[in-house]
Amino acid sequence: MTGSMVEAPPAHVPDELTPGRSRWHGLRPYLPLVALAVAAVVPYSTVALPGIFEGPLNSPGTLQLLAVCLVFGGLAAGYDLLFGRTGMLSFGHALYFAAGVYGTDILVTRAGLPLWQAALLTITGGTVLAALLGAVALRTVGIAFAMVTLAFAQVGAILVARDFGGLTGGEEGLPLDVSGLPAALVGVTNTVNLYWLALAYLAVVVFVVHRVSGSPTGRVLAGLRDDERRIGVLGLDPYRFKLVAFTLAGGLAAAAGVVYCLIVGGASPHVTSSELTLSLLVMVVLGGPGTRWGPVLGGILYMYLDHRLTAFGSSDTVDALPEFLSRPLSQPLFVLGTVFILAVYFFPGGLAGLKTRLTPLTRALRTPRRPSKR
Amino acid sequence: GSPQETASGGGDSTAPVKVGLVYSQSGPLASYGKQYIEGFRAGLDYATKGTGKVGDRKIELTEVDDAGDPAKAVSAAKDLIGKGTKILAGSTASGVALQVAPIAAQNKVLFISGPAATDAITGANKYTFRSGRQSYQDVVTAKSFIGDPTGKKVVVFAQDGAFGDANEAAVKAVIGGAGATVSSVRAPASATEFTPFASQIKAAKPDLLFVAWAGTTAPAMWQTLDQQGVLSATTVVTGLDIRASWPTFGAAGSKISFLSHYFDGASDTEAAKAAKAKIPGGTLDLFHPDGFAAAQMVVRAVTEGGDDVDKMIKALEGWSFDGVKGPMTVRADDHALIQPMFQAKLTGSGTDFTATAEKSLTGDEAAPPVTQMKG
Amino acid sequence: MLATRGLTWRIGEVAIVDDVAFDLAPGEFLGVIGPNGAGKTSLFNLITGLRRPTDGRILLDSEDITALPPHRRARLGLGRTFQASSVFGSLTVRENVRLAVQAHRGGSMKLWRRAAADREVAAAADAALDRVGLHHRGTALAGTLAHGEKRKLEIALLLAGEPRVMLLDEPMAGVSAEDVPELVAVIRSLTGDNGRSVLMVEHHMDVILGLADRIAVMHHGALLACDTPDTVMANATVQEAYLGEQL
Amino acid sequence: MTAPVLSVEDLSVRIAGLHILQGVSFTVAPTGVTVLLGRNGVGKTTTLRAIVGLTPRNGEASGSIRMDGGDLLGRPTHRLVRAGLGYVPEDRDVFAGLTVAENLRLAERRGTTPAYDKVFALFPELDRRGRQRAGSLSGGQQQMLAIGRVLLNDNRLLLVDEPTKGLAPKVVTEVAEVLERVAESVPVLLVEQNLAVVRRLARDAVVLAAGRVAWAGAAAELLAEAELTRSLLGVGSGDHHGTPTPAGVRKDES
Amino acid sequence: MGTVILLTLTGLGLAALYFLVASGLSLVFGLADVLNFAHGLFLGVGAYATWWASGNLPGAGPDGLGFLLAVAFGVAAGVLVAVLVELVLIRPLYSRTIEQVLVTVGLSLAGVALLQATWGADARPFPRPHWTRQVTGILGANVPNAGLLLIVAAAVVLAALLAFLRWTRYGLVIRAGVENREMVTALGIDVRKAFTLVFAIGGAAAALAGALGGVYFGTVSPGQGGSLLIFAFIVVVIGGMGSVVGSAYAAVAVGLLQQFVNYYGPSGLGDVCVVALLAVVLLLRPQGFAGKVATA
Ligand SMILES: Nc1ncnc2c1ncn2[C@@H]1O[C@H](COP(=O)(O)OP(=O)(O)OP(=O)(O)O)[C@@H](O)[C@H]1O
Ligand SMILES: Nc1ncnc2c1ncn2[C@@H]1O[C@H](COP(=O)(O)OP(=O)(O)OP(=O)(O)O)[C@@H](O)[C@H]1O
Ligand SMILES: [Mg+2]
Ligand SMILES: [Mg+2]
Repeated sequence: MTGSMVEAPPAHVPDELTPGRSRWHGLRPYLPLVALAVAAVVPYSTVALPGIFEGPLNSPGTLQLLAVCLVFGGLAAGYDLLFGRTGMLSFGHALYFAAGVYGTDILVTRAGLPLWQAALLTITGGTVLAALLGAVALRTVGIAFAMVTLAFAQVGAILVARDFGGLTGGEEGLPLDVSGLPAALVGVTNTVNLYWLALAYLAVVVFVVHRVSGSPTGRVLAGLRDDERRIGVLGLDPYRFKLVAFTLAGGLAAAAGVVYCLIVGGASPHVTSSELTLSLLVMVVLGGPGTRWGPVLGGILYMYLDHRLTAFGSSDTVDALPEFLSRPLSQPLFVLGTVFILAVYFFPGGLAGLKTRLTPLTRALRTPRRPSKR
Repeated sequence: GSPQETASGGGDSTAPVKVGLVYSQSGPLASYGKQYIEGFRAGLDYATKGTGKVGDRKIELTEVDDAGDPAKAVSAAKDLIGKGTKILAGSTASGVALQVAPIAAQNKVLFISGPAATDAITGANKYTFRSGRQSYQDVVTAKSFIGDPTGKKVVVFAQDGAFGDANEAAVKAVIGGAGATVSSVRAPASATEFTPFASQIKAAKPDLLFVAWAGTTAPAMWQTLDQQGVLSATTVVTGLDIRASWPTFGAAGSKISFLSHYFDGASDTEAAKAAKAKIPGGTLDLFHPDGFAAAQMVVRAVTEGGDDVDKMIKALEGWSFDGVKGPMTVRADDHALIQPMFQAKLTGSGTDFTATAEKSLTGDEAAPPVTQMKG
Repeated sequence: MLATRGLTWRIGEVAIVDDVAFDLAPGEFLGVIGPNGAGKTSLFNLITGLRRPTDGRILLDSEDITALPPHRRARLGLGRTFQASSVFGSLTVRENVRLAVQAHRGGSMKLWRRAAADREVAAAADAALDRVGLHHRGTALAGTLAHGEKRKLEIALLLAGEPRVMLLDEPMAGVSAEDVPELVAVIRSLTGDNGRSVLMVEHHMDVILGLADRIAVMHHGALLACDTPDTVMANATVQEAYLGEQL
Repeated sequence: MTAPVLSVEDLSVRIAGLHILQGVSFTVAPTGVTVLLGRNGVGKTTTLRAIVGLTPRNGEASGSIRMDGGDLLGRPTHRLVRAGLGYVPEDRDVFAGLTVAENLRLAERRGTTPAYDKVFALFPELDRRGRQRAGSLSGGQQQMLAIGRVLLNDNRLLLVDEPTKGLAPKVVTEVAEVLERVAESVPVLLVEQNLAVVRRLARDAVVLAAGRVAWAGAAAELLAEAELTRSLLGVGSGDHHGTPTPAGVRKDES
Repeated sequence: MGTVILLTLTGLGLAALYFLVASGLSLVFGLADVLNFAHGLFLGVGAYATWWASGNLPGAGPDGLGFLLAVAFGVAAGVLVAVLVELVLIRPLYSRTIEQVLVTVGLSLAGVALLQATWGADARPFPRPHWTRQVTGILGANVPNAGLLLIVAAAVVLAALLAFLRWTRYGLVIRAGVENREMVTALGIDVRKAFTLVFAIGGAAAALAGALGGVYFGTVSPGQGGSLLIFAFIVVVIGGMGSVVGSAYAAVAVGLLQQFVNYYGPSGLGDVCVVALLAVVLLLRPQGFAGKVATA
C-alpha cells in the first residue's frame, strides 16, 4: 500500500517513445534548436521587461538570475530521469548537486587546482559517489528507497555542517577563490559568460535526457516505472537499469553543481538541505514529470519565483495593500507555497499538461457540444 | 546592446549616489535585518543632518531582501553592481557576508558588512569593511569576567560548525593565551535535548563557562543548564541577544553574566540619542548600532571619495568617529571596527526584563588581533 | 527440457507446493489443472524465480537454475504470462511489445541509440500484436485496455520474447467466447515450431483438452497425476475434486 | 411483464475523450438473471460501473439509469450500495493488504446482520483462510472472496462482472448454482463469457456491440437460434459442454 | 549511575516528544498514505493557538486548569486546521498521491510563513505551569518535569490511538481505502468521512505535540514544527510506515541512542548514528521494525 506513494509519478508516455502526429510534425524537431538560439542571443537584447526583471535583459542582474534558473531547469530535468521516467523517488538528489558545488569549490579554493581539472574531478567523483551509494540504496524499493537516499543526503549535510578540517566552512559556507579562475568567468561584466555556461549545461542535459529516454534503455526505464517484476521476467535485470539511471542522474547533478558554484561564486550549506531535493520534486511535478520540457520549465519557474518573490514581497504594490494582505504577501515563502498549491490544482499533470488540458476547450469551441441530459 | 555592458556610475556632481543594501527582510534573521535597516536610516539622517544628501548628491538607497540565502545575495549584488552601484552594505548573516565580500573585490566596489559576526570578514579584502562587532570582540569581553585567567579552567560550550569553531578558537587564543586551560563541549546545532551536554559541562567543573549558542533552541538549552545546576555552580558568560529573546531566558536570565554588543541604555552618546529619537518605537536594540555605523561610514566614504572607490577606502581606513556605542575606529590594517563592548546583567521576570550595564570595555580593550589583509 | 525435482515451497508449516517432480520434453504441451489454490501459480512463480523454493531443484536443459534470479532464467529462454495481467500500464500497447522484443534481442543497455529507429524490433512487435489480434489497439495506453484485451497483450508479450519454454497462466480467463478460437490457434502454433515447450494452466477444460499432450493435476500443492488427457479425465479424484458435476 | 427493477436509457459514457457507450438502453427484470454479453472491449464493464456510479474522473456519463423511479446517475456510489446495489467487480478488487476476515468485515453493512453462514457454506475456503492476507490468496480464492462479500448482505439488485473467471470447473458450477438461488429473490445483472453458465442462468440477454445494444430479448431465444448466436456472439451454440468449442479447436475429437 | 539514569529518563522524554510528533504523522501516512509535510504546520498551529489562548482566552492561563483549557484550545485549533486542509486541499486530489504530497509541501511553506507574518520570526516565551520548569530527583538524577510530562502524554496518546484502531472500524476502512478507494465506496462506505477523521486525529496529535513541545522548549517559534519533523519522519520510517506501535519503539530507540551517543561519543555523532540506524534498518528490513503495514 505504501508503494502507491512511489508508483505515483502520473503516467506519462515518454514523448520520445510516442510518434508526434501534429500538423507541425515536420517542424517540431527544430523548435528546441530555435529556442536554444533565441536563448543564446538574449544577452544582446536591451529590452526591458518591467515587473519581470529588474533590469534590461542584458543587465548582469537579469543574466545572473537567468543563469541560476537555467541550471535548475537542467537539474530538474536530470532528476526527472529518476522520478518521472523511471519512477524512483529519491529524496537525496541534493547530495550529488552539493557534491558538485562543494567539490569544485574545495578543489579550486583549498587545493588550488585549475578549474577544468577541478570540474572534471568533481563530476567524476559525483558520478562515482552516485554509483556507490545507488548500489546500496537500490537494494530497497519504494518509500524505503526514498528514505535511504534521504539518510545518505542527511549525512552529507551533517558532514558539511560539521566543517571537518575547516574544509567546507560549516554554516558560513565557502566563497570560491577566483584568483585561479579564467578571467572570463570573474566579475560582474562577465556574468554573460556564466549565463552561456548555464545555457550550455541545460542544453546538454536536455539532450542527454532526451536521447536516453528515447533509447532502448529509456524504454526499459519507462517499463520499470510501471512494473519492475515484469521487467525481470522479460529477461532484464531491474537493478542494473535503475543503477544506470541513478548514476547518470547523479553525474548530471554534480555537473550542475560545478556550474552553480561558478555562478554563485561559492558554496553554502543551503545546497545540502533536504529541502532542496523536495524543491526538485516540486519543480518536476510543477512542470510535468516524464515530459521533455515540463521539468525544465518547472525548474526555471521555481527558481525564478524563489528569487523574484523576495523583491515582490518588498515592492510598493504589496506595501500599499491593507496590512492583513501585505504582511503575508511580503513573506516570499507564503507566496511560493500558495503558488504551488494553486499550480497543483490548476495544472494537474504540470505545465506540460496544459496543452492537453486545453484540448477539450479548443475542441468544444470548434464543435458545439450536444446538450447532455444531466 | 552588448552582453558585457554595465551601467557606469555617472560621475556628475549632482547625480544621486547609489547605495545597495542587501540584507534579510524575510527568513530566520528578519528581525536582525529590521533593526539594521532602522539603524541605517537613523544613521543616514544623523550623518547628513536630515538632508539625506552629501553635498548636492542624494543618497539613493536600494534595498534587496536576501532571505538569508547567499545565492540570492550574490544575485542581488551583481544586479546592483551592474546598475552602477558603487557601495554595498547589509549582510545580516555571516554566510552572506562571506560570499558577497569577494564579489565586491572582483568588481571593485565598496562593501560594508552588517551584523554578520564572523571574524573572517575582517581582513577579507581591501574593499570589505564591517559596521558591527566580530566574535573575537565578544570573547575578549567574556574574558573580562574572570579577572586573572592564570590557572583557571574555562569551558566553551558551542554549536558545531564555523560559528562554534570561531568562538572556540577565539577563547583558546584570548583566555587560553592568558594562562587559562580551555576545553570545549560541542553540540550539534540541531540538538533539542541538552542534558548530556549539561552533564559533561558539570563534570568538567569549570571556573568559567563560555556559551556560544544561537537559534531557537537556546531557551531549552538554558533551562537544562539551570536545571542541572550548571548556572549556580560556575560563572556562565554568553552574548546578550536581541531584546525579544530576553524573556526566553526565564529564571536562568538572572544567573548569567552577559557580554553585550549593545542594548538600550548601554551608552548615552549623541548618536545614541539621535538614533533613539529616530527609530520606530524609540527603544534601541542589538543591531541598531550596526546599521547606524554603516550609514555613517557610507556618508564618510561618499563625502571624501565621491565616486572613486579607492578614495573611499582611503577615507575609511583609520577613520575614527562617534557611533551609537561610543568612539569607533576603522583599523587601517584589516578593517576591523574597534568599538566599545559591554558587560550586562538581566533582571526582571515574566515578559518584562531589563538589562543594565555593569561595565564597559573601551575599543582598545576589546580589540581583536590584527589579521593579514587577504586580498 | 524443463524439469523439477522434489520442488517444495513452504510458508510456515503449510506446503504450498509439495515435492513436485515433472519433466517437460522439447515440443511438448503440458496442461496443468487443479482446484483453486492448488498451487499452480505458485509452481510457476518458483520456476520463473519470483519465489525461492524451500527445497528441490529446477533444471533447464539439465542445468540447475534453482538459484538464478528471474532475469537470468528469462535469458535462458523461460517466458511466462501472469494470471492477473501485469502489463506496462503507462506505455502504449505497441511499446509494451517492443520492450519485450528488445529485451529478448539484447541491446537494451544502449543509452545512445534511438529506440524508435530499430525497424526489426518494431516489425517483430507488430507481428506479435497481429497474432493476438490487438493490432488496432497499438496506440492505446495498456492501462486503459479492457480486461480481455489485457489478456491478449500478455500473450503478445510472451510471444515477443520467443522463449523456448513458455508458462501460460490461465490465458483464456476473461477472453470473450468469440476470440477463444483464435487464441487457441495462436497457442497451438507455439509448440508446432522448433520444438518449443508449453506449460499451461487453464480452467477451460475444452481448451486444455484440445491442446495438451499430457495433463498434470495438482492438488494441495502436490502432483496428483500426470498423464494423457483421457486417462486424467477418467480419474475419479479429478472428477470429484476438480471437475465436479458439469453444467 | 412486471415493471423492470432497473431501466437504463440512452446511457452514454465518454472516457478520456473516447465515446465508449453510445446510447445504451435496456431493462433488468425484477426477478431472474439478465445477462450482458459481448466481445472484449465493447463496454460491458463500463456499463456496470456507470450503474454503480464508478465512471472514472476523466469520464462522463449521461442518459438515465432508473431504479424504483429514482435516477441513479450522479448519486454517490456508497449511497447506491447502501440502498441495496451489490457490485462484484471484474478484477476482484479484494484488499490485498487486509486479511480475508477483514475484507469480509469491511463489507458488512450497518443495520443488517451479515450472513456469514451463507457465505461460508458456499466457500468454506474463506472461513479457513480468515487470517491470510487477501493478496496472497490464489486467483480463484480471491474471486470467491469478491463474490462472498457481496452475498453477506441483502441486496435489491446484484451487478456481477464475470464471476466465474478463473474458477475451477467444479466451483464454476457451484457459483452458478448460488447465483441461480440468489436470483430467485434478488435480480441479477450478470456479465459472463462462459456460455454454459449463461445458458443455465440467463432469463434475459442483452448483447452489446461497439458501445451499442445489438440485441435484447429472452436468452432462450438468443441461444436457440444458432444463426443468431453466431452472428452476435461469434460462436456456435450447438455444443453443450462448457465453453464453446468451435470446430478445429480440439486436437483429437474424442 | 546517576548519569545513566538521567540520560535514560531525559532520553525517554526526548523519545516521547518524537513519538508525539511522529504519531499523527504515522497515522496519516500509514492509513491515508499521505506523507504529510504540513504536519509541522499543524504543530505550529497547536503551539501558537495554545500560546494565544493562554493570553487572550477568558479562563485560560499558564497554570492549572487554565493551562489545560489553553492546550484544549490549541488542540481544537489543530483539528480545525487539519480538517479544513483535508476537505479543501487533500480530498479533491485523492489517488494523486504525489500531488497530495506537493500540496502539503506548499502548505508547510505558506503556513509557516503565515505564522511568521503574523507573530514574527522570533521565538516567544511559552506560557507553562511553573512545575514544568522544575526537576524531580529520581535516584540522584535531576529529571526535568517537562520530560516526565511528555512521557505521560505520549503513553496516553499511544493508548488512545491503539484503542481507536482496535475498537473502531475506521482503521480498516482507511487502510482499505488507500488500497482501492473506489472499491470501498462500492461496499457502501463513505470513505471520505473516514479520511477526514484520520486527518482530524492527526491534526489533534500534532497540535498536542506542538503545545507540549512549547512546554518542553519553553518557547514557540514558527519553524519549530518543521525542525522536529525530520526526526519524526525518521521515527516513522524506522518504526515501519504507519505502525503506531512501531513508531513508539523507534522513538525510544532514536531518543536513547541520540542521548547516549551525545554524552559518550564525540559531538554530532548522535545525529549521524540516528541516520545510520535509519539506513541500516531499511537495508536489512525495508519494511521497518514493525514490518506490518498500517496496523495498530
Ligand atoms: N503468503 C501466503 N501465505 C499463506 N498462504 C499462501 C500464501 N501465498 C499463497 N498461499 C496459498 O497457496 C495456495 C496456492 O496458491 P496459487 O496461487 O499457487 O493457486 P493456484 O493453483 O494458482 O489457484 P487458482 O487456480 O485459483 O489461481 C493458495 O491456497 C494460497 O492461498
Ligand atoms: N480509463 C479508461 N481510459 C480509456 N479507455 C478506457 C478506460 N476504461 C475503459 N476504456 C475502454 O473502454 C472500452 C470498453 O471497456 P470495458 O472494460 O467496458 O469492456 P468490456 O466489455 O468489459 O471488455 P472485457 O470483456 O474485456 O472485460 C475498452 O475499449 C477500453 O479500452
Ligand atoms: Mg493461479
Ligand atoms: Mg469487462
